[in-house]
Amino acid sequence: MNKNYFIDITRASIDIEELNKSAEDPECGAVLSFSGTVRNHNFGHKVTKLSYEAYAPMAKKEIEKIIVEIFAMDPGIKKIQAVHRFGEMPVGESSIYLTVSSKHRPEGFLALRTLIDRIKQDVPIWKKEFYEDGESEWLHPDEGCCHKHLCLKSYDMS
Amino acid sequence: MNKNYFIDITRASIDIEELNKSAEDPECGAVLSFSGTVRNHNFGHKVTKLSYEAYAPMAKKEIEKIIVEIFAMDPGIKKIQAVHRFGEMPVGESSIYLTVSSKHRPEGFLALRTLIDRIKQDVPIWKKEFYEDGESEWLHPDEGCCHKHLCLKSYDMS
Amino acid sequence: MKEYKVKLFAQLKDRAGQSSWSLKSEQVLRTSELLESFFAEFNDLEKLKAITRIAVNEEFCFEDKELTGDEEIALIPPVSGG
Amino acid sequence: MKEYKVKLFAQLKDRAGQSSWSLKSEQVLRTSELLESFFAEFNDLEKLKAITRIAVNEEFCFEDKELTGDEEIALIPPVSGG
Repeated sequence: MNKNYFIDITRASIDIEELNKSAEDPECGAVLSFSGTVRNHNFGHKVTKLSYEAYAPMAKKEIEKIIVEIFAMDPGIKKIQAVHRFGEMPVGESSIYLTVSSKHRPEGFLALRTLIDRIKQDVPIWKKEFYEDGESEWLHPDEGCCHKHLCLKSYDMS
Repeated sequence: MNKNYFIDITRASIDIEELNKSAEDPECGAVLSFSGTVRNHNFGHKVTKLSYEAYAPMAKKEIEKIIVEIFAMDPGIKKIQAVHRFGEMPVGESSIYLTVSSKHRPEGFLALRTLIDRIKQDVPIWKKEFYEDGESEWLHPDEGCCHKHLCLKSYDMS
Repeated sequence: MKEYKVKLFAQLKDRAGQSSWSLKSEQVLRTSELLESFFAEFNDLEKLKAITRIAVNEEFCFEDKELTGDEEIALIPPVSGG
Repeated sequence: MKEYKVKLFAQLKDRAGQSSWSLKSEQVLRTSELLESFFAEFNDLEKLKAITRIAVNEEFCFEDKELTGDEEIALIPPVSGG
């Protein structure tokens, strides 16, 4: 294996079986995975469909930065894979699938948690939910988004 | 779904694909999995083969107790699956596969970590490693095993 | 006269009705000025104004900086991937 | 005379050369006495003596208790599953 990580931002449905297979490593005692799927309800609305928009080249770069930082946290972390799907998809399918292969489990848990938390904070991908009543909405969490980067919050906007 | 958990202690190789499929739940935004595999090295010895012995009926009961406790921790935890393989198996195959399906990810991470930690502490299954040099050894961790149950450590053994 | 072209995504794109927005200026612009100008033009995007980030050449800015107009610039409203 | 039959696993089983061990006694035995007797007979299992648990009817004992001899009893050396 030349590279110890794999990143993909793709319109295709995620091949989870393939990712699980390539997560295996004879040096690793623990393989952890996270699958993010869109629930059928959000704030009481029934979600019928959803769509992700991605600034794909930047998303890939941001995920790469996160992964490099995670590898630096603990030498027991051996392999990381992160695939994010975008475009329209039905409720219940994986929008994101992450794997971490590590020597022991503590560093694996830490790495996987850090990976998903950081992706949700810093990777330029946006979710739009479509509801039963015909409405749709972009999700823009109000917090946790500007912790260290430039935005107008940092300035006096009066 | 009648039962929100599944436990199996089996000689067969673990059908990970099937477990991933049944871990999906339209109410759950996060599906986490843990795969434990035996590494090819332990304390400098090259491991060629391994074997797990299980006190299967008790192992199943203990895992069930752990799962019931985990469900009580957080209502966001919706489904748990735990499969432990025993008997001989080659290095690199999964000896244990766990899944947790939860509404959101924080309770999912907590549940999965608790599940594997408690299994490693309290479930009567033992690993025997076979080394390249023809030696073999039962693994009996020295600590973390008698935290609350009766053993002679609790007594004056003089 | 320089034209500063800015990529838009998600709600910003929907609101502007197109995937990019541009601002012409005689002067050198700073990233904060570009942010200000965009949200002055679309002043109903109140909720996103303070918390939208700006990316230059596919990297978030950590500090305000001068732009030449030759960069790939993008406005990044709070993300919701995962 | 009661016979207390005890299931053995892993290293305990290997050492005893069989998957169960039994102790005959005129008196009612307690779980701690059974543990003591086993490790007195196999006194080279020093490392496991203090940290082996006992299970009665497929449940760990939380406290020392009397046995009737009709239970399913097992000695549980430190586990290493996962």
